[in-house]
Amino acid sequence: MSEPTLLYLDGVTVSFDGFKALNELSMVLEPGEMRAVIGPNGAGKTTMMDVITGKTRPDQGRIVFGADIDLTKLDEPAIARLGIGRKFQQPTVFETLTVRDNLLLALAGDRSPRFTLWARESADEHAQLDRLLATIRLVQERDRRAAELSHGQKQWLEIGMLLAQDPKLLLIDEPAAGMTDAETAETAELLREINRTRSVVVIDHDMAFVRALGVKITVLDEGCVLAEGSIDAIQDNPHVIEVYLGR
Amino acid sequence: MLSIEDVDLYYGASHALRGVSVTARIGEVTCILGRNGVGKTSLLRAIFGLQPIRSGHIRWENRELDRLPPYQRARAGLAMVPQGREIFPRLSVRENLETGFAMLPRPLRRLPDEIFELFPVLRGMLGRRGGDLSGGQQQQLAIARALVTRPRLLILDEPTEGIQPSIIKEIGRVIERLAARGDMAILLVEQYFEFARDLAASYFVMERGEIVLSGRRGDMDETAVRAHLTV
Amino acid sequence: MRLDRANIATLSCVLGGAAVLAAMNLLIPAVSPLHVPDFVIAIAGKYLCYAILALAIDLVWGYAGILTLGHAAFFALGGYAMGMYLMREIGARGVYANPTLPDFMVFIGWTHLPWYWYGFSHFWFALAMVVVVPGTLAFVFGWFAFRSRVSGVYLSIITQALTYALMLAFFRNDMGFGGNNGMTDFKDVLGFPLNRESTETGLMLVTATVLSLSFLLARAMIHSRFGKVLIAVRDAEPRTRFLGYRPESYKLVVWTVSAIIAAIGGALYVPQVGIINPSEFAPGNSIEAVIWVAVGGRGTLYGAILGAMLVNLGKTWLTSALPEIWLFAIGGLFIVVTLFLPRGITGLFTTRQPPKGSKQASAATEASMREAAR
Amino acid sequence: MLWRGVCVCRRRLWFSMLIAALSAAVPTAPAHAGGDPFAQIAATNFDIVAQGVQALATSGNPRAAAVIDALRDGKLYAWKWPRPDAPLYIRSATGFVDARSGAPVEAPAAINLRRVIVNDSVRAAIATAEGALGLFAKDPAARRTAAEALYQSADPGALSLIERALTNEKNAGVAQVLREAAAAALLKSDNGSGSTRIAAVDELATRSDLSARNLLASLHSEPPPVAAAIAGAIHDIDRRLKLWSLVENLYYGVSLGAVLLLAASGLAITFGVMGVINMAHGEMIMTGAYTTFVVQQLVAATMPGLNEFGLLIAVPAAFVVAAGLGIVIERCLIRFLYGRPLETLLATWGLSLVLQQAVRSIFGATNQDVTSPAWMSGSLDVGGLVLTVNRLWIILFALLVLGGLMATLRWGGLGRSIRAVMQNRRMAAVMGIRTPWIDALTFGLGSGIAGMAGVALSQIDNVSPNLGQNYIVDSFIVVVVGGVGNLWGTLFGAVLLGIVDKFVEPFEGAVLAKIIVLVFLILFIQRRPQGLFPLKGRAAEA
Repeated sequence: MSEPTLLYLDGVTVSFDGFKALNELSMVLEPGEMRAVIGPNGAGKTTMMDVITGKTRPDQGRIVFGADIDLTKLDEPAIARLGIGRKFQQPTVFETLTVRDNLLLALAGDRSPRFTLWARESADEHAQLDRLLATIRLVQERDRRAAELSHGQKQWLEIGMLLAQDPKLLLIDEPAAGMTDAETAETAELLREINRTRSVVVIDHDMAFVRALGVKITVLDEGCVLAEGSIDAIQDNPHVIEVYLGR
Repeated sequence: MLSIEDVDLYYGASHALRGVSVTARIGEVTCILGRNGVGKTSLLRAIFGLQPIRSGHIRWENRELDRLPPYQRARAGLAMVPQGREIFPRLSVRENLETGFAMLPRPLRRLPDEIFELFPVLRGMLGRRGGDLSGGQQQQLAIARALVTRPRLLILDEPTEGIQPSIIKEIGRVIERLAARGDMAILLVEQYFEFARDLAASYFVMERGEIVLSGRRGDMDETAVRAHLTV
Repeated sequence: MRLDRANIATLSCVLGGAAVLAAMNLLIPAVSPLHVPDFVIAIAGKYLCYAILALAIDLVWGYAGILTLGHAAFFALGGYAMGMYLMREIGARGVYANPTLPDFMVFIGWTHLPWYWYGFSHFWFALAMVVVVPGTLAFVFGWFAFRSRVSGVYLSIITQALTYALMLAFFRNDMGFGGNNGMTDFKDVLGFPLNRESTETGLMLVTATVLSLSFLLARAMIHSRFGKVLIAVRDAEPRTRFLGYRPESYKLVVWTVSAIIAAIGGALYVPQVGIINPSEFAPGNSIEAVIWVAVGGRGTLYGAILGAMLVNLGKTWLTSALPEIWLFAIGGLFIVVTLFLPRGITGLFTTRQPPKGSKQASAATEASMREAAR
Repeated sequence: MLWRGVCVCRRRLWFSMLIAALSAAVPTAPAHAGGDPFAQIAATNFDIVAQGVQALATSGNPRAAAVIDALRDGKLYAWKWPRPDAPLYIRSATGFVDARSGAPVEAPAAINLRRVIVNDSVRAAIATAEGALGLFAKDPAARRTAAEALYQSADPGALSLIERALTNEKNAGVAQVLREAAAAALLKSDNGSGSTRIAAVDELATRSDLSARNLLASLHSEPPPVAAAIAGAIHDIDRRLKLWSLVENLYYGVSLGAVLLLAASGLAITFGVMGVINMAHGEMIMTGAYTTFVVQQLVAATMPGLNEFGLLIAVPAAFVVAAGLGIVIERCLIRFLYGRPLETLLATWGLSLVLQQAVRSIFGATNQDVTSPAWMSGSLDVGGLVLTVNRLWIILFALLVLGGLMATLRWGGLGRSIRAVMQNRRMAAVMGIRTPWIDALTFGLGSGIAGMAGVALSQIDNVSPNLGQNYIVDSFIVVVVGGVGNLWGTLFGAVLLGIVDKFVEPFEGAVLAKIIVLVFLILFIQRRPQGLFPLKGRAAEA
């Protein structure tokens, strides 16, 4: 590594009873970069997210975050506290809490019961929440219960929760799935906005959406990197075309 | 024939199918093309009643399927070769085939010889556990398993996914033969363009839960279709 | 807003009701039709204790999603701690007139007090034990269970195993807790004769106060940020992990607090019913207490209190009127509530939560969505 | 166990009486009429009569038994006034027979006869005599019991008698016991050379049971060589005893395991395969037990000839009843709760209460007595341990049930469909399998198995409304420990738990054993939390 990298996957392998979901996957993410990851079914995109966030332990390989933190040694909460936020494929927000409380819980800060039992909402937190609500376009819905939001709004709320964690790196899984065209466009806009301050990794199938992001693309296939580059480069890459069109 | 009219389907709040209409005729292959996550599989789930539809109609041989549970749709003559095969891993190959017996009247509860003509390999491995077969063999088993129920509508969901070319060709031949028999409508869902093009009598292309292109094989605009399949 | 009104209503019902009953018992002469007879006071006191237990259960089940089938164990442990004090209070007035040894020990031929009975002659010590013993047990148990991520039914089953084991243990005479007869024939508490009606009324009032306080405590917890995290854990535990919370420690805290509340309820229960024996550990009791909460409506706190009151009123009435019907009734209640009243009685009037059913449904669709996305 | 002990004591008692009487008798043997015992009995002096009885008993005379019985029953007649030949007659149903020969004689004039009457001393003599006769009885079994009792009493006074019995004992088995009895008696007495005593010690060593050990242990102040022999004997007796008790514990463990297996097999289907938490499982067992009761009543009422086989008829009946009940429950209750284990748990618990109360209202709260047929009662002695026959049957039955269950799942359409549904419910539906119906049948199968378990348990447990509750917890433990959805695991878990339980019990007592097992379960689940519960599909976490 000549220059400092934010995230470095080094020959990561994960196998579920014989079948290799990730096969010697290596990838480098620069600080402040936004990366789109695409690939056919079972290419290992979601598994990649799982190993980075500590949900799954890799069989081999290292995952280095920042200078020298090996993520494979840590569990989910520890990794989350390092500043890696994850957004799931299906939006998982806390349905019975209000939009505002959802964000409040996500706000960076002490996570221990000792603290939360006595915690009072500080003016600073108050301000942060208002800012977030504005960012994710949910000011009106602030006091509605998350269950009542539309699908797209839930996706945004979840992104907002990631931002509230003030992470260095966001991992976002299929944000545009099941959204209307309008919502999709807005989501792309939102992500670019976010990317101004943080690094982002996005998984999605929707090429219109990926194109709208206009960032470097990594194509996964059968658990390892098939191609990397700008969208046009990817589209002319014979391997990619083969993977997508024929076998 | 199968006619799907203006079907909408949601997962929770997310809108997966938007007013989709498709028809498939007996004796020919109808092909549904599209990239990952555009709603192809959702459509098949809707046809088989694995996912409830919000609005629209699904008719098969002038019969409303909308309210029927999956197993009754199977009894109405539908059969599916699902994506990823979904072989019963801890059942033997024979048992996998015999699961089809449940819906058959006693006299029909035997494995049609046709199966072994189409897939000679299976005869040799009737005793092995479904889970131990290779991907290609599993795919063949899945098709054979569907044929045990003597279907009149056969639905195949990406039968070529993750399969080596030789077997893909074989599967192609099988689909042709079945179509040629003339007593069966075949609905083929594919991303693999060449494979689909060679088989399809008519085609539908999906994008973001909608049908964006459709037509008969003759008037297919290849470049347009490809555009929807490539990245 | 409505929630708050409901809570104020609950408090005023509990405290006011108790006060009125007490007044009508003490101040109105027995001849007058308005006089409340002692047995009503006794029953009311009993119900209030049950309500405390129900409250404790709702705290863990309603807000942390931990279905406990062993909370009566903590209730009974608290009861035993109090019972030990009351036994010592008897002193030489027992049948065998032994100044230090309780009758049952003399009876099984013990000559001196086992060490773990020391100190129970002091009320304050007994009180401390009421909190410490069940609290510690709950903490240790929970620490193991939650850390190894045992949850759902399996947690329920081992909580049941826990109380079952305790029951068997307390049935043994050589445990030194009176074997299957337990402890009884108490004389007085802090010098007040238990058989005097003023004492009964006093205890009832104390119980009402304790119930109100634990209600406020529980409510404070739920409405703190801690409570929000707890609800988050209940609704989507993995998600809270990715937010950097440790669900196990949150569960552990609420579990222990809940156990202590239950134990205090048990401690108040014993002097009022005048006996404590191992049958209080019976798994059936714990599960019955769960159904009180279910009937009232889980996750509302006041629903738990309401449920405990209603079900036990029904029980008292039925078991006297047509005894053999009671088990049919309670059994049927389990079924009806789980099938048709997932949110209990209070659920009929409030529109706070989506019914459990639909929560399941959405969970189901999320599951199928995961498949679809594959 | 208890009653056997009691018997032993009783025998000991009257045998020492016998010995006393005999040793009293022997010296004064020929006191009257040339020592002809018959003449003595014909005498009018009660003491002489008593001596006659004893003499006759030990004489080995074939007529002894007949005469003494006649005397006891007051059927023995003598001549009213003295006659040298002192005739004795036994009155039979038809007429009179000569006591000495047993040959019929024509009735003497009633005026000449007097009935030989007895007093207490004579009665005692008769009692003891009958005992002694045992040693000389025709039936080897009778001789054996007599000898065994003599061994137990180990009374030096009996030595001479035992010697006499030994000389004309043909049966090897009885002779062996007699030798042991002799050895015991000898060791108890102070006479006998060192070598003979050592021989006696070895004799007892070969017998090597607890009584032998106690007897040897009770010997003190023996000459060194004998003492050494005794020490050695005691040592290897102890070793054998330990071995036997080990084997015994194993057997008890296995038979308890069989019971647990029966109770758990049904749960292995409903909980293990379907992932339904059925707290009413115990009540399914209870249903089976009550079905057994009803069937037996019906059989007794309608075709008493089949009483012996009522149980066999009950097995299918119990299966059908419980299975039917199970299917109804699944259709009306469980199916609405799939994927909601906590609710299922509560609802089925409520159901169990209802079922118990229903049975209580119909049959009453008291235990119903289910009779066990002759072919299931009794016990076999194998080496040092006693196997009760009904336990053996239960072990066999449990294995049969498990085998049958496995066969059902392995072969045949239903089993295939069940496995298909459990492995991939959606795909099974696509193949046209009526998944809801399969759910009902699977649940019915599990319940039916529980019902059959009830038949077996009715043989060893009280048939009461609470029968089931005693098994529900254990059943869950077994399924959990064995690993969900794996019948071999269930078998393993059941036997393991049974054996653990039985090995802890002797040291800690039944209750503590149960507690230990429960604690073991708690730790077990926590060591291997979700890993043990790979619940498929719908039985997901709540």
